[in-house]
Amino acid sequence: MTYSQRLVNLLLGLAPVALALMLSTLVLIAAGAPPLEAYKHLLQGASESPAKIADVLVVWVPLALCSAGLLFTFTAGLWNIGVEGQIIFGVIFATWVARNLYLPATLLIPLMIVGGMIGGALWGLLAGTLKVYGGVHEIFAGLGLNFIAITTNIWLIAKPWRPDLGATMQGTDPFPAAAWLPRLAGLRLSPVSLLLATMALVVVFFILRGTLWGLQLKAIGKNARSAYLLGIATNRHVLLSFALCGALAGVAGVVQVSGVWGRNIPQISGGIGYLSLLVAMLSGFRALGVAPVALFFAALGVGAARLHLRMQLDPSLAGVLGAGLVLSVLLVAGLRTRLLISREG
Amino acid sequence: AGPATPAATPTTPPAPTPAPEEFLFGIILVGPKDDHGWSEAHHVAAEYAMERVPGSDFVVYESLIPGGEVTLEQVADDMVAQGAKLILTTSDAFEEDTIGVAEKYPEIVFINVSGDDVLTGEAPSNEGNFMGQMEYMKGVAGCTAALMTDSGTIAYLGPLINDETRRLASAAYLGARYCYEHYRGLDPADLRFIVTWIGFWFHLPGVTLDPTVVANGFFDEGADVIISGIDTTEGLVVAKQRADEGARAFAVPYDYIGACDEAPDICLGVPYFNWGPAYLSTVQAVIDGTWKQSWDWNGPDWSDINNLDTSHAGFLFGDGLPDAQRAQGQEYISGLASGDIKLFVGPLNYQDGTTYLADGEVATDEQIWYLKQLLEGMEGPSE
Amino acid sequence: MEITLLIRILSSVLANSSPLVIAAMGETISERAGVINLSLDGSIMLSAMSGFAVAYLTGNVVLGFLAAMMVGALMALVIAFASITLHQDQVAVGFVLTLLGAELANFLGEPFVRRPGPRVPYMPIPLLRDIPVVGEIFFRQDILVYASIVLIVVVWFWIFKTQAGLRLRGVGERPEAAFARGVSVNRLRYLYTVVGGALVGIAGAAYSLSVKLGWSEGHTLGNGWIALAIVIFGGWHPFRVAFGAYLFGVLISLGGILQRSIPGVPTQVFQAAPFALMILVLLFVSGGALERLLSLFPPRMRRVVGDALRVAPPSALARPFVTE
Amino acid sequence: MKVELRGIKKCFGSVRANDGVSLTVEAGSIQGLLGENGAGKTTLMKVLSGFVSPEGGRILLDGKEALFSSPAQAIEKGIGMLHQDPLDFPPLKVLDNFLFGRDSGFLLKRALARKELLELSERFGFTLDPEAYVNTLTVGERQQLEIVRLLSLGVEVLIFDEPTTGISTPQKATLFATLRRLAKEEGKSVIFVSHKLEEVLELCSGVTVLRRGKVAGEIAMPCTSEELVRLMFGQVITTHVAEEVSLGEPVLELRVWGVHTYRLDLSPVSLQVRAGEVIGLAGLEGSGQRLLLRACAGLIKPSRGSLFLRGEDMSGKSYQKFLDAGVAYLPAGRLEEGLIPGLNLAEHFVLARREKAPFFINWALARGDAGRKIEEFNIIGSPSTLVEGLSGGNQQRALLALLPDSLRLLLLEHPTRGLDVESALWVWDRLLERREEGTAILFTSTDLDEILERSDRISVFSGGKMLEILDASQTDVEQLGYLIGGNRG
Ligand SMILES: Nc1ncnc2c1ncn2[C@@H]1O[C@H](COP(=O)(O)OP(=O)(O)OP(=O)(O)O)[C@@H](O)[C@H]1O
Ligand SMILES: Nc1ncnc2c1ncn2[C@@H]1O[C@H](COP(=O)(O)OP(=O)(O)OP(=O)(O)O)[C@@H](O)[C@H]1O
Ligand SMILES: [Mg+2]
Ligand SMILES: [Mg+2]
Repeated sequence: MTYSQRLVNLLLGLAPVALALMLSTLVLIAAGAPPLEAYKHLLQGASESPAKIADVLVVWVPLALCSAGLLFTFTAGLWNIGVEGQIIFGVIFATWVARNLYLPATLLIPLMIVGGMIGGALWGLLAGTLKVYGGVHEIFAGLGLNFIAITTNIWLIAKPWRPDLGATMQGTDPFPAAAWLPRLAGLRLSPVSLLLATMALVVVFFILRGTLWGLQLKAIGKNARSAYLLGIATNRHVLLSFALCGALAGVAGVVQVSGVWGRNIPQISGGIGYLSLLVAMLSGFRALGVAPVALFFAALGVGAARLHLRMQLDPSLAGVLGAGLVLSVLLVAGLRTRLLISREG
Repeated sequence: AGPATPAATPTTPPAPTPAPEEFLFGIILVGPKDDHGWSEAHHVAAEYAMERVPGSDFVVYESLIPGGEVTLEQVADDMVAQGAKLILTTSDAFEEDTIGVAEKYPEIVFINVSGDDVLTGEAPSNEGNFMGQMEYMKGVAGCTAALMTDSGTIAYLGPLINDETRRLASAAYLGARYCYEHYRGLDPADLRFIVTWIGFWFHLPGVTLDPTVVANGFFDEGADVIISGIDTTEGLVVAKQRADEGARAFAVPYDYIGACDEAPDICLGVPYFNWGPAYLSTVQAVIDGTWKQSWDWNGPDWSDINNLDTSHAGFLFGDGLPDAQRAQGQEYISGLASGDIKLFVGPLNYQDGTTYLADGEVATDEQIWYLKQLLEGMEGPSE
Repeated sequence: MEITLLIRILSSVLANSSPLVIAAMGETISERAGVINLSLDGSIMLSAMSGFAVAYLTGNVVLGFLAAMMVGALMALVIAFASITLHQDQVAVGFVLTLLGAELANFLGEPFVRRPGPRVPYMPIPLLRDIPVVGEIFFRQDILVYASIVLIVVVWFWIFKTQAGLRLRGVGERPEAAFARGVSVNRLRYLYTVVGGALVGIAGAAYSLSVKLGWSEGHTLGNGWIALAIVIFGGWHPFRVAFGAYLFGVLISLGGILQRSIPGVPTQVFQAAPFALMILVLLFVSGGALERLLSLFPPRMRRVVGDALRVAPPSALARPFVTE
Repeated sequence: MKVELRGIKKCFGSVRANDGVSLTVEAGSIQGLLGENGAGKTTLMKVLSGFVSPEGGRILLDGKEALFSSPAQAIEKGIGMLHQDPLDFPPLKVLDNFLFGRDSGFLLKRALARKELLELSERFGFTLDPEAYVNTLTVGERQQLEIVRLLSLGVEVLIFDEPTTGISTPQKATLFATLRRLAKEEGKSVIFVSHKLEEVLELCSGVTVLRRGKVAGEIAMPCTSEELVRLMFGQVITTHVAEEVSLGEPVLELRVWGVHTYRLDLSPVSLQVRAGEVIGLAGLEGSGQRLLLRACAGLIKPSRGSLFLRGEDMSGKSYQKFLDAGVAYLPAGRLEEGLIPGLNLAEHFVLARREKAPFFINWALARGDAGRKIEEFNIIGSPSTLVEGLSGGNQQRALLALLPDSLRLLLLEHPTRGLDVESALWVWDRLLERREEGTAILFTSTDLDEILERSDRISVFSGGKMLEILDASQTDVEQLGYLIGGNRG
């Protein structure tokens, strides 16, 4: 590779970042806010103290879990937009375990995790079944099921799980202490959840890279008809990938409910499901990419809180930056292949 | 109203290191600070307190969604880091989280507005609760609606279903019954009072019913007055739209004193929270070091319910209410103030026909606070 | 009384569904040309916000609609560029734009939240408005509602009765053949995607300036997805698509009334109903469920019923066209 | 109109599809264009009809240089082409197809167009229903529609690219009559592209033969087929004569077995196939052969009757069970159904392995295995070559290499479609090796010669019916052609 080629590649690699920054700067100017100060707050808000960094990791955990799960469905060529609902069903199942089984933490927490995985997996399977046997595109199935999951959870919180005292739909009673993930002293971060997310990434990495099942999934994603003819049980694989993604999303739900909130609340999924789709896309659908990209998005989210507090700017700026970045990456990737073709041709 | 400049310039200058004599407090809002409803009422109260306590200032965090990426704890951390000594969390959806941060920062005072943790004993000693007594003002709202309805159908745009919202809707119904019977001389049994719950305090797309659609449905069903129980102003907006189209349509918004401004001519009045005095006394008490934990259900100042320095809840008549009816409304308020008119008084049945209050029985605070069902005569689900 | 209620509800449905109708027509023509504009939900949101903001600042509804149209067209242009010129996955680009549009709308729309602003004027049509029933339902509306009904007919006429419409269909069914017959496939695709996007933009402004006045965070969330599902349900045929939009309108409008008239059902059921219906209608028109339903018919009727209910997307939907 | 092509050049990457080709067609004549697969016939015709812009050379129409850069411009200049797969709009109606591309102003003038369409079809004896959807027409009818459409646009030169594949013998007779009429009575210039000698001999007044992108020779009619073969291939090809194979046990047995789908019903058939037997399925595309193959592979559930594989009733069993029982199916679209673009050869071999594989893949081993197969099957590529990077012939080789070693029943769709004669011979050699191992083979082809030559028995399909099972040695192309067209005479 010549020097100039390498330079071109570097520039193309940086171009999306520059484009996204340009977009958000324009947006900031349109909103009448000084962009530099905004970026400063964004950066500081995410990194100035160990507590802030721990906050970033708190957001990183569910994002990484969901994005890791999405690698299964993306590999199989599926747009599993229903992660949000799968998180919620993980929460619902875990909540049931926490409220109904009176066990010590060493038993209760693993059971909650298993329960969450089952809940998420079932909700994922439902979307998968609608896709495979009902012919409903997974985007619509997933999206519709997200809304249904949220309302189901709201009904549970408002009716069967309504606290005896206290009046509104604010959430269930706090779980018993045994159902709380242990936290690092003075921080909201639980080492257990960090471990879970890291493990998930490693396992997903190896499954997709090194196993026959991973290869078969990839084959389905690239050409399902050929894969079927080669003898791969495509339906079963697709369903399993939905279930696995749902299970990891369910774990994310457990982490949220027992590590962060300590009780079930109506909006517990908090948009992480949608965000994780962006993370998976930006990571190029690779487990190795998910960890840093999820960290970036988590930092963006946490930093945006500061932005709002100090500059009265809506935290949706973080979303603008994140989505803008993914869009820029898509556009630059397209431009790059175009450039290559026209140079060869 | 002329167009305002859409610049999002910070309303509060950043205060990185407060000088020793300065006092900083924080408010955390569940909606945007200019929602013309619940959150805006809190925001103006913070400004009220700030103006009256020299050297005080406040920071605000808007639209904190419980369960979102940004947690109350993070916001509180940041406010404490900025030097806030008092933090008000303005939704009972923040109850649990407020306990959490109150335990984390024992030297800071926290107020969870509309919560009851002090009452239930869950709150640490540095957390207090207060709430405005809205029931009577809702009664007035119901009264104005009854004074103006031609069709005999009044609609109540409800948020989610719980004790509080049931009692507010029922209070409105009782006010409407009273005035329908006593000022208009009509049989209250003929009054239709329909309630639809959207599912939350404001519209969450895909999760709640759309209040705009519900409000339109009310008018289609024959209602001509909408009493809003939600935090936002869709009821008023739709009523205005219908009135512009030539229909008879009125609305009674909620929460915020300025809520009528959006459509004054069809606004019958607004039952509002006046948080200013409570904010002021709390700020002052914290500065003076005299603050003590309490659960306050602050009522109106019956000598002048619209005295912004003393009354915690009020009712401001709107331009939509003609003078004659306004006088009757005023009469009703006076009756409530003097105690001649009781709002929750028997005989009253629950919706399922069981007795709530026997004949002549006046409800206790507790009976009002924990209302288990809507009242007989109201149409709409109780659960 | 019952009949008045019905008339009033139908009149409301007609009005409330008009943005859905307009957006679904826009999507229909861009998908007919072979391009999926998946960004609908975000496009509607951003254009609703921009339309309201401009109308609010200028006091002029028409300017608001123009701005919304431009925003919708611009979003569509990004999709067209990314998919037609750069051959990127339409679903990926559309999905990202959905999120971006929503976030941008929420961020830039902050200063306009819950401001009272101008609206599309109510315009009952003299004489016609007094026709019993029909007049009450159809001719006591604002201009936007009339426009949305006219649009259905215009789109149908355009697609099936004009030469340009034939080209549009050809480009989406078999671009190679259209090219062989002198059609600039990609130019047409750009054109229809952008025009479709402009319609989506109008739909956005229809919310904030007519059906759901004003702006608030997430003002129109979810409606774009429903519009997308309606296009599939409608089999890319304007009349059937419109039928789908009104069907949803009825369900959404009845939510509040049903909550009171069907006691014992959790209120949450009605809140989630539009999305449950979305899944159900797609289940209905898609292969699996329909085949099972058809097998209930006697064999001789299967073909006829199947042809009437089965929908097939334009053959070249989402497939880029490359000339040799 | 007299057409002259002078020194046309066109390359695709390193392939010189046309390397200085010249060709002359007189008005009122039918010129044949002959050549083996990949000789460059289609490319040359696409240059003439504006689909492909040449890198060199000139086009003269009636002696005047013509320049055009799109098919529409070519049609304006009077040149129209009928593609092998008619380039029309299957989901649209005949009338709309006819109208498409004619400038008729803002509105579609359907009444006018219908009249013209009916008049023109009548002139040629076609029966086209303007309201029918094109996807319900046969390939022959779609050709007729294209002819009528191009004529209505005032085309003077008509190019037919392999028009006889996929149509029945009676339709072929109609087509030839039409071509003659176009040339003789209407004075059009007709170019007839084919690689079938007898058709060219029957129809054309002159023939140009292409080989590897160059003109191998030009002959005026009449001439002998030996001369043409020599020009096409450079030598006379001796066709492989199938060895007598003794047939074994019955492998496949169908008992009053029928398939129902939305588009097509296959009426019940009974059939017995024995080990080592080759059965050719003849018929127009969409007549039911493909359905039979897919149902025999277990991909479609039959609506009635039963299917036995070596005596075992397979009714209701899944596709996987069929695979386990030694059935393999090779569809025609290689990159759509068969190979997986985006995966390399080594990955394909791992996926295709039928025996139980360990959970973790040993990539070193897998690459070694792939290397061996690649060598064995003469594939030009390496274990890490992505399949979409292979040439068509090599893709076909790869598909054959992916087949399991021991097979009972091999179902093939167009096994040599798009392959040149030599590659096709290689493919059949491999298939016949299988046959000697006792594998029964069912295959479809549009090439009746191939079917006649390779099969033991031939079953003919028409409109979803299996008409007859013939002994290959007792029939000829003529008889097959008539059966395919639905006639029994
Ligand atoms: N390429 C293909 N060609 C034909 N049919 C296919 C193809 N791919 C999938 N199918 C259909 O998928 C269905 C079964 O898929 P698969 O065997 O992968 O899943 P499964 O879990 O075994 O399903 P089941 O539970 O129905 O047995 C079959 O009915 C088959 O028709
Ligand atoms: N679009 C293309 N891209 C790359 N190579 C091409 C393209 N079109 C044709 N070729 C190559 O050019 C050569 C000539 O192809 P052409 O289609 O003209 O052959 P043909 O004589 O029509 O063959 P057949 O009898 O199989 O139709 C072949 O090697 C083919 O692979
Ligand atoms: Mg060819
Ligand atoms: Mg199976």
